[in-house]
Amino acid sequence: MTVQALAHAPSGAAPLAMRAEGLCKAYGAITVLSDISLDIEAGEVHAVIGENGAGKSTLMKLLSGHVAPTDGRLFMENGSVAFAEATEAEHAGVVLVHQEILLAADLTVAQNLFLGRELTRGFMVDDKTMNRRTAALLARVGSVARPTDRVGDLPLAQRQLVQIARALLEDRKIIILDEPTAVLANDEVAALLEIVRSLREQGVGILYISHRLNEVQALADRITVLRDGRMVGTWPASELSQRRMAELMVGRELSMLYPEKRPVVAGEPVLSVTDLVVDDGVSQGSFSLRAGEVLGIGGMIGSGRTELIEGLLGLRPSHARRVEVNGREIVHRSVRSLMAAGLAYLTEDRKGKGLLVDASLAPNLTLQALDGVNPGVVLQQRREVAELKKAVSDYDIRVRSLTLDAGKLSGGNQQKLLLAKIMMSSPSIIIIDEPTRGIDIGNKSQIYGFIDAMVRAGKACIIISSEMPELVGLSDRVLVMREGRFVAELTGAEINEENVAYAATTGRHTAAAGEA
Amino acid sequence: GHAQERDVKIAVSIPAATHGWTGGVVYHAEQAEKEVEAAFPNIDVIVSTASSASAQVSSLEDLSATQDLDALVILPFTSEELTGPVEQVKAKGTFVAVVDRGLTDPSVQDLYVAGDNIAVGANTATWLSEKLGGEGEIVVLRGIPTVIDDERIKGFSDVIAKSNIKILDIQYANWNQDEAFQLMQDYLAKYPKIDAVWANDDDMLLGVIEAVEQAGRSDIKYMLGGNGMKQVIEMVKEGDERTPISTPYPPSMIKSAVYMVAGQFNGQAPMRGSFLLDAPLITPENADQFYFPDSPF
Amino acid sequence: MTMTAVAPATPATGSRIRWADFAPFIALALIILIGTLINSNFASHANLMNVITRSAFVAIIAIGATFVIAAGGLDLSVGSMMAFVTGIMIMAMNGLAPAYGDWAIAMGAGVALVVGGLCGLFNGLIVTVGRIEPFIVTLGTMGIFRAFITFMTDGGSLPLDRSLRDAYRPVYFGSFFGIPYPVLITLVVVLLGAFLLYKTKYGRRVTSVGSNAEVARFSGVSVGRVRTLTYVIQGLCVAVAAICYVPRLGAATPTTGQLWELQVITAVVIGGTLLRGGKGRIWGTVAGALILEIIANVMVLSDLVSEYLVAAVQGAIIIIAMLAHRFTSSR
Amino acid sequence: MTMTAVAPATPATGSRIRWADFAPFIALALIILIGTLINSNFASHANLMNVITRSAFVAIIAIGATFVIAAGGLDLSVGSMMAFVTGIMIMAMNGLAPAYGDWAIAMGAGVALVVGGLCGLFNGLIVTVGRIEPFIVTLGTMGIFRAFITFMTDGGSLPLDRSLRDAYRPVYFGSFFGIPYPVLITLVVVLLGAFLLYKTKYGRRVTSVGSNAEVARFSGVSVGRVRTLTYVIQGLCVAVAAICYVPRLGAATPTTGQLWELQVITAVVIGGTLLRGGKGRIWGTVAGALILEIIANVMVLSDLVSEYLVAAVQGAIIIIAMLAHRFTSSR
Ligand SMILES: Nc1ncnc2c1ncn2[C@@H]1O[C@H](COP(=O)(O)OP(=O)(O)OP(=O)(O)O)[C@@H](O)[C@H]1O
Ligand SMILES: Nc1ncnc2c1ncn2[C@@H]1O[C@H](COP(=O)(O)OP(=O)(O)OP(=O)(O)O)[C@@H](O)[C@H]1O
Ligand SMILES: [Mg+2]
Ligand SMILES: [Mg+2]
Repeated sequence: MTVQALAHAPSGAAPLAMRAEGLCKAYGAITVLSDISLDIEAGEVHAVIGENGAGKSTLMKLLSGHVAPTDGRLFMENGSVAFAEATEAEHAGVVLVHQEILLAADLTVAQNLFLGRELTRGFMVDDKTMNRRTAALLARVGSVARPTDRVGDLPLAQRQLVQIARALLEDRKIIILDEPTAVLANDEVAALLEIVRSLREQGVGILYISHRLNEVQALADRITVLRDGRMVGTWPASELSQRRMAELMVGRELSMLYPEKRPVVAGEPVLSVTDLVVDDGVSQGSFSLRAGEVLGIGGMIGSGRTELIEGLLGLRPSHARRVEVNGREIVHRSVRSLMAAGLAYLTEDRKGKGLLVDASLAPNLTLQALDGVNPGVVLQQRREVAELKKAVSDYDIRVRSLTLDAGKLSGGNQQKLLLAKIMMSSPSIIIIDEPTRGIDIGNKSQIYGFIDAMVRAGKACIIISSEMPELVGLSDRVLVMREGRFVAELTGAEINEENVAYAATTGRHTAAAGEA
Repeated sequence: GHAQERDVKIAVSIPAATHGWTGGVVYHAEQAEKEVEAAFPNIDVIVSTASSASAQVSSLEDLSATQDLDALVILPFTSEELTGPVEQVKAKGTFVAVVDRGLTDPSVQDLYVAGDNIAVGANTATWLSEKLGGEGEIVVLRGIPTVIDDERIKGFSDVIAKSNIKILDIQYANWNQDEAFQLMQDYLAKYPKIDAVWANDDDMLLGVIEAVEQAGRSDIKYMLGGNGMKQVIEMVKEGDERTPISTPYPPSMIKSAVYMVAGQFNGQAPMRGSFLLDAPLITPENADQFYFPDSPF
Repeated sequence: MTMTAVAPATPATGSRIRWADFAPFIALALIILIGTLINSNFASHANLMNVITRSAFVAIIAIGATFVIAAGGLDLSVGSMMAFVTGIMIMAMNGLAPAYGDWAIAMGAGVALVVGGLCGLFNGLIVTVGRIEPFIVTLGTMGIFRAFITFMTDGGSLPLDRSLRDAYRPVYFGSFFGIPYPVLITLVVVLLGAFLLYKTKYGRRVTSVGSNAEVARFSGVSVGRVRTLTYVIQGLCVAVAAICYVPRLGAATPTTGQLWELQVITAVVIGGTLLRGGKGRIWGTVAGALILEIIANVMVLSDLVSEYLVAAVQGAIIIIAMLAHRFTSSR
Repeated sequence: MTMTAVAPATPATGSRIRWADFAPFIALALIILIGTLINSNFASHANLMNVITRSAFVAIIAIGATFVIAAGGLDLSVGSMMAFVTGIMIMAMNGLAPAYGDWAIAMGAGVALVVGGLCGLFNGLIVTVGRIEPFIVTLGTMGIFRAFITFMTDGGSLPLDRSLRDAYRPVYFGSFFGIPYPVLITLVVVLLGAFLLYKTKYGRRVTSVGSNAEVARFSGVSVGRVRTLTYVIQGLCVAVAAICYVPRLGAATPTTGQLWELQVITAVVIGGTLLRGGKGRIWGTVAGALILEIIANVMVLSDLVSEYLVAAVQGAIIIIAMLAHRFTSSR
């Protein structure tokens, strides 16, 4: 093999940190990526965008040695490299922050950060130093977690920040961030973007994947677009507007993102919750939801929104004075009784609580609505397949084989499968925690449209979202939570990002990410 | 494969070597196989061990389905459970020799070489009761809950019941040295005065002795076992004060049975009927006849 | 820059053939082949029938274990439970025999099913309501059931009333068109098991609970109820095995069913079910039970190893079989 | 816009005390208390020393098992392995005694450690390189080791040479400032184990592998090597237990160490280590071993139950202890 020196970037200034040539990846007969070539300069933010399932995560795994390419080559400054393992890539200075959380749940934050490269003094692990350095890194990424917290006890967002902190532990040449902001809210996002900028200044090459095109525009120097496993091209960021990015991703013109606001119709209350207390007051509140309404619940990460809803559904220990659904009191609150009453809940933790990653698509799709799809005792397998095909087309789930395990879908397609799953039981009230987490822009509008249509049909919807524009764009009414309590209710014209952010932080105005 | 000229097939079905005594049985069965096959070129002995009653039935089925058995020598796991299956083997015209535990239906047995577990218990009890003058407090260790154990305990306690001796405690130690050691330690902690211990089996006796020695208890006058294990017979021979006797329950009875069966396929007088091995006390005087230095047991 | 229109790929529906799924059957075929080579009598009708009939107990119990394991549980108590159920059944039959004659058999069998189901329910409730490791719970109940049967037999044995023997014998020794009843019963249990696990909603829930209990809970599956029921199914299977078992030996003893739990779990795992749950292979389990029984049979038929080493060879064969399976089906 | 004032929740600082971590010690204290109440002899120095000394074997082996289980494995072969190592060691000592006198003991102990380590390595390699369920692998080797010791003893017993007994006896029966040697040895093993698991890189990796093998692999941990080593540690612990064990009865028999594997795993689980891995509680394991031994001791000392039911009560106590633990420490 000839060792080729890495040529300098055409732009001249910065040296190339890495170059990929003709990368291909196939799983069996399924080709996921074909002929991808791109380069990363030192000190640039190179964004990679594309629809769900376009192959972004797979490409990142190839670049970081987590997965071996079926064809193609990688070059770094001293020639051709082939990473047999992720650790080899890390030694070469390339680290990937996964889209999915990959941490050992039983270990503490510090133990996770230093896993595989523990600091020692003599024979002993030097927990003191490791905890200290961890604390510093956590502060840097804006995490409130402590070094000695067990990772399994942390909320999703904190875990994501821990993952990012782990990538910053050592000096890197290239840091790959795969949808790092998907589970973060504005504050954390802003902090993260700052970190990325400062890394760029230090000459680190950054590959950045996000479906939030405003972030991409605010941050990226160059943008590579993937579609269906192929390169569409690479452009300087200054040449692309957000709309153009979206068009390149989707390959067609896009319609309006948010549906037009409906006239507010004050229907009958369909859900009313009085004095719900979750797990000794971690989270508590009373609220109600009317037919034909989209109720948004806003707040910072860790404000207790997820806990409140999971408590309501009896998924966490909780008690309530009274819960009524469609005018009938629910005496024994449980997922089952509430689902029977017409509620459906889409979790934010799709791998941990949403999908059976080891099972194929059909069992996942029908798990919740098993009784609806199969009226008798016996499974109607033909009907299940029919339902799956329908869901795949209705929700535009990009999957190359229907017998694939759900865990092998791309992140966004997992989210769509999950949405299809909870809709299987034709609920009259849906509660969605982070509805478009990891969903590409093209499909977002589709999901929004979908919610809109549902509500127009007289159903009701609660949306928990950390994405401000989404919350504001969709909601007819917004409740804001802070420290486990409702602190504000916004209606009509009050619903704007300023007010939500203000209520969520009490007086502390926060600049939303990527806003000009 | 076996030599073609071996046209007489004798199957030997015995329990697997799970503890000392059954270990002895397996040893003697294998010895018998070697010796008989060497002595009689026309006889093929097939030894098969089984770890449970149901496994023994399985191996009987296997043997009788695949081999044309002329004779079966069996030491049944339990009488009840093996009676039916052995009956089926006999129905094919196989000569049946039963060792140790008689079948529930004695008509199935052509030959019965019997150990007498009740006598093992009873004889020990008689001796002990005599030595203690019909008074005292003793503790007893049981084996694995099976018929053998049950019979020995019954033989022992029936005799003891006729005296003024009190059985302070009786617990299972599973014919296991270790468990016997631990159980004895606990007995010692529980009862400040014990006159004698009966361990029902020499394997367990060894554990008992170790525990008593460690505790340095001098109140215990006798520690008795049963089965005639090599090490214990050595002690008897040396005139041990606290273990002056044992009761033979020789695992070699399996060998005797194989020999008796082999004999009749070589023109010797047909052997039928019951041969009851009694359980005489092994004492320092007669210990030599029960001592087999090469036996593992 | 060109915009290429990419036709959306139509997803393939056909199910792929997974070699690993066939591994237990290939292993079974291989062991039968080896048996035939080692001893010409192995393949005789009588011998094969014996072996298959005999594997019925472990196979039937292992069907239940497949459910328990697929749902992420474990049951170490099956051997003792089988002894206990056998004991209760014999006592019931003996008690009923004077009044009801041969009907006592059917009534005793009914009692066995009820008791088996209740034993399973007990295990299941402690595991699910008490939220304790199934390993510990069933290790505990293993001791409990074993002690009960020891108590019931007074450390000796508990024989079936002679008057019932002749009427009951055919359940193990009889056959229907040449197929022994235990084999027929196993077949029924297997078909029911396969139907329940693969074709019903309950089966779907069992595997989903084993795959990820949290996801199942969030999807409205009553995880506790589904898990508890797997133990009840296990208990019922144990009872069916006990019903087939009694006519064979005609008695219950404190050693009845000893260490069967290990055989049962081995059969399930050899059959391709993962111990961590989420997947159950009913037919594989049956193959696993047959493999174990045939290995034991071949060991008896061949005179190759010292009696002391039979257990070693059996252990080694199982490991080698699993290794072969791993490296042929690799990935 | 309506704004409600909210009192800022005080964030909890400092690491929370987890009650569950203390559960095994509380249970231990409770059982000691009950023992004292039931029988006045229980608390006697002699009895307590006996019980503690006796629990040394299970405790030492269970320390090894804590590593194996924390790394997500399981070892069912420890009881048989212990018997096998004991056998080899006695043979080595007997062989060396004529030439080296009492030095043969030390040399035999060395042999035991090597053999134990190799047995563990064997288990470990089959599990990791062969990628087979540890349950099945060690069930297989359990049969293999047991058969070897049966073979070595010819089914009988393999006694230690008389000439070595006196020199070797103190290792079990002797004491140092009133503390029996086996207890001291256990203490050393426990301290080493705790150091290794909690204070070294290797220990960190053991728990990481048990918690999430995939993450560990991405982080550059050689999952296979770490796992294999846990089995080697297990083997070494078994050897240490064997070294303490031989002077007690001076012989190896086919029943040596029978069913210890279940006791060992129970001790580990009672001690708070999760069977699914990711966590190891060395001190809890020691408490677990003591609890088991004390329960057995109390059962004998008390006159409460029929001899037939002792096992039932033991099983029940373990389940009840776990239930109590569950409902006091809640989640
Ligand atoms: N660093 C932390 N350590 C421990 N507990 C935390 C931490 N951060 C948050 N929590 C707990 O998590 C609870 C809320 O988490 P939850 O996921 O319900 O919030 P959320 O508002 O839904 O945020 P998200 O946007 O992440 O879903 C808080 O009430 C707090 O008790
Ligand atoms: N192990 C696998 N086997 C088969 N197909 C796979 C496997 N892993 C990924 N795929 C497929 O590869 C395609 C690309 O997935 P990838 O995760 O790279 O998408 P992505 O661009 O990151 O999408 P998203 O925005 O939703 O995260 C998907 O169709 C997915 O189903
Ligand atoms: Mg992705
Ligand atoms: Mg949340």
